[in-house]
Amino acid sequence: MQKIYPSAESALDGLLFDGMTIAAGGFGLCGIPERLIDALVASGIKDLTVASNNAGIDNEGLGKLLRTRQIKKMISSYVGENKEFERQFLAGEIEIEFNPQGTLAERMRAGGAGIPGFYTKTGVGTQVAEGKEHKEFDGETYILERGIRADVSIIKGWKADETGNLMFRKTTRNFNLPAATCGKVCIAEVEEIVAAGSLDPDCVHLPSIFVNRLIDGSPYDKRIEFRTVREREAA
Amino acid sequence: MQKIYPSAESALDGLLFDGMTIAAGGFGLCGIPERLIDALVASGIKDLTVASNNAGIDNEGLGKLLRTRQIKKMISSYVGENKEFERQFLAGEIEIEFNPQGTLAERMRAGGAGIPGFYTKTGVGTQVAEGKEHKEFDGETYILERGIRADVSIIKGWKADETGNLMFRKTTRNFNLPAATCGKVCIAEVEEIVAAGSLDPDCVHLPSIFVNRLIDGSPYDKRIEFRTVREREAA
Amino acid sequence: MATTVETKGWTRNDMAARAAKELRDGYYVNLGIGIPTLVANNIPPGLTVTLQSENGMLGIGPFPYDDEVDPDLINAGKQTVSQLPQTSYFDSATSFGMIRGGHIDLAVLGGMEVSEDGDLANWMVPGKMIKGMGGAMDLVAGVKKIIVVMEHVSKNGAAKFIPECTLPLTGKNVVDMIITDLAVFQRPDHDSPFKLIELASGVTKEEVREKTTANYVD
Amino acid sequence: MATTVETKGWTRNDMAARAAKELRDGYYVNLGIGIPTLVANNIPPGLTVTLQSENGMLGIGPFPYDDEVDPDLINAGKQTVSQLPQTSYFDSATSFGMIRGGHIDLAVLGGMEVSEDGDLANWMVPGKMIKGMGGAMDLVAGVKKIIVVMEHVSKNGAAKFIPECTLPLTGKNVVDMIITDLAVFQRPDHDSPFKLIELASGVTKEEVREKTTANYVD
Repeated sequence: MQKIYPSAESALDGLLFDGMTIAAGGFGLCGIPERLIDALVASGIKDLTVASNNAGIDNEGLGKLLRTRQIKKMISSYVGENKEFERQFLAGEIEIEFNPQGTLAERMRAGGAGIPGFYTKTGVGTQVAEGKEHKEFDGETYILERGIRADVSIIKGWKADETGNLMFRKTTRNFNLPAATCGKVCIAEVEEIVAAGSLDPDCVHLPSIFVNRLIDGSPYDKRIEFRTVREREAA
Repeated sequence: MQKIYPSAESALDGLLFDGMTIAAGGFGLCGIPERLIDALVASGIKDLTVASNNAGIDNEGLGKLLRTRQIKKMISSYVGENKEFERQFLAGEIEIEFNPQGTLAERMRAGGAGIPGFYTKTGVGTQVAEGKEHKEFDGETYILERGIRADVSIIKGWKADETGNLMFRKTTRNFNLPAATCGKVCIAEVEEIVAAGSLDPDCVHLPSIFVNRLIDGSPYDKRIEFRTVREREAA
Repeated sequence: MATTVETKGWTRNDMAARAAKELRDGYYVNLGIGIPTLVANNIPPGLTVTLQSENGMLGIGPFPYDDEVDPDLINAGKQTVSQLPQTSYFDSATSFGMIRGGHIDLAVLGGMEVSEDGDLANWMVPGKMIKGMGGAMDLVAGVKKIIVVMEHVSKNGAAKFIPECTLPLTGKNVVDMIITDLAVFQRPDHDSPFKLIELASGVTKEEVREKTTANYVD
Repeated sequence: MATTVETKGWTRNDMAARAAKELRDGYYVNLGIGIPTLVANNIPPGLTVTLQSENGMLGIGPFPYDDEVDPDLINAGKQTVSQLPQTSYFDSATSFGMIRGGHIDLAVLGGMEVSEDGDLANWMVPGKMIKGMGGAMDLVAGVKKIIVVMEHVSKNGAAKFIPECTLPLTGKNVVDMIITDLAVFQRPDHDSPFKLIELASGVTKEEVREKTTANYVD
């Protein structure tokens, strides 16, 4: 059983269709599956529904798929810093379903864990609650949110072994882990593929069962959205 | 803010009351919080409701709290291999709420994550579903299960740093992680307390926010329920 | 274990070997206690099959050598096991997320009764001490394909593949395949009846029919 | 920043410093973007306070030195940050489990409007481009104590602590304390009215009353 594919294009082979739903990992530009996004752009697939916390920025990340108008609908918590999205949104060319960030993460995890719905206090009394089932538990009101299942998940990891066990680095774990679990097929791009047994089995973040296809996407030229630094104190 | 306590007794100080609910980690005898169970026995507290996958075996693990009749009710998935439990159960001296193992784990995680209820297919059409709300999602029937919140969680870890970041070893992670999150106060016993910065921040299983009190319970003489081995092939 | 010429039907290991024929390359599999455990010894050569243990492990290795026994490393049957290069560990909530979420390809479980509609009873007998269902209800609800391996009749000779279960259910309409010491029954989906697709050595269709009260297709 | 003698009321940093007085030893805290971020520079000495970033980090360190910037290490505002000895990383579902589950002791957030019943509006203005609520709704729903730090009046001079919010809500009945450039309001629980508990330097009760349309207790 070979999970390793030679390229992002080959890893997407046979999985794409117009109108499909894709769950994408990443937070801002941190830990986004760049190679797979580029391959989706090249594939020409259209009318995508994309569940992703953000929508990239102009010409970076999912911003590339926005520019080519391949996305019909976004399910996101925050889409700022994106002029092209703003233009399409104000022109009524794209649909957006805003989810509170934690609700979106939990919806992905739930979808991956066979939970079609869960109750949360988040959003009660706000626009987010409109049209949703309300229910009382122990005297408090909660709303029902649905699990998300995607046709394909695209994620970015740090290292994976050849069987698909995967680790993330620092804050890149973000939505990559829940997104990975909610796809019928999950494709992971990583910076390095190592031999089975090279990762500490106690430190695997995403067990191999959740990774169906794997590519080495290196080298990466990682972008930073807001580069903030401090001065070194004078010696 | 000092999380480290000198003993299991001191770590339980001020938290105990008759009739309280305790969530306990461990699977069988693997990764059970032995020191804290011993301290609960010594405390004399009674009428406990204990959420734990198993009930220990005779004179080991929660079996000790059963022997002293301090437990009023167990919420468990499997209570075999325990003669004293069987005796109390058949005599009507103890109550048991059987939960499917995955439902129990998810109920703990949900309780810890602010989710008062979730839907699952597990148990639909069985005794487990009786009296529970049924709901259809996309043509399939699911039942509503409730999150569990405990007054105190007791768990067993491998290493923790002095701020409470904690790692488990191999299959001891089991119910210890979800149980830790669902307690109003979580007490962890570990085999070693190390300096902050000693654990790889990418490999922390239980972030310090979930660990309120910490003890070094070493040395441990770990028990095995079923010792199964194979023969070495002749050279 | 080889069957002797006199033996009619399959041994426990034969049944496990038959179940192992359902494995496919790349499968993630959960094996129950008893006969299902023997499936691990019968994985066809050349197939990569990863065994899941619902307490929180993927990639279960064989029992350890005597000097390598580790109390921190057990399977869902609480037996000591060993680790493989592809092993990973996780918590029980994540483990049952895999199971409930449909990520496990196949589970092989024991059974007390299976109904013709695919209901399974394998966790309790009223009047006897109830030990609990463990992870069985989660497995039958979530795993893509469920194979039940059981003796064709009980010790008293009563049929176990029956019109309707008499014991409390583990799951309703969940079984895809039944492997007994006499035969194999299968159905393509949960709306179809079971079909007798294979007979154990020396067993006739008539004998299976006689020892089965469930309706099925020949 | 020191206030000059002419300045009436608090600077942005004064407001952050006032919020920092609410920190207690051992607190886990989430700080919003803008003035709340400045709270990190005002943590009273001797207190151990751990900052959470909702994208998946506990123990946020200061901005990195120029040669230590790491694109894989950012806060919820997408700014590069650094790691501390007590740092741990996790995924976003776990992160919001902490938040929703009530494990965070305190969140300090910005606000556009707060109602006298503790409703908060801080995520959208109808007619303007909507960027999204990010994690704000989760924070106000789950964190034990919510402090809103905002200017007392808008640029047009309109009150922001008002009887009822006019903007779409972030959360209903969620705010515990309001810190403005003029005053501090607090309530002991979500059934009680807010009480004016502190005035900024040079500010009178009358001025606060004049610039506030919400009902509160003096």
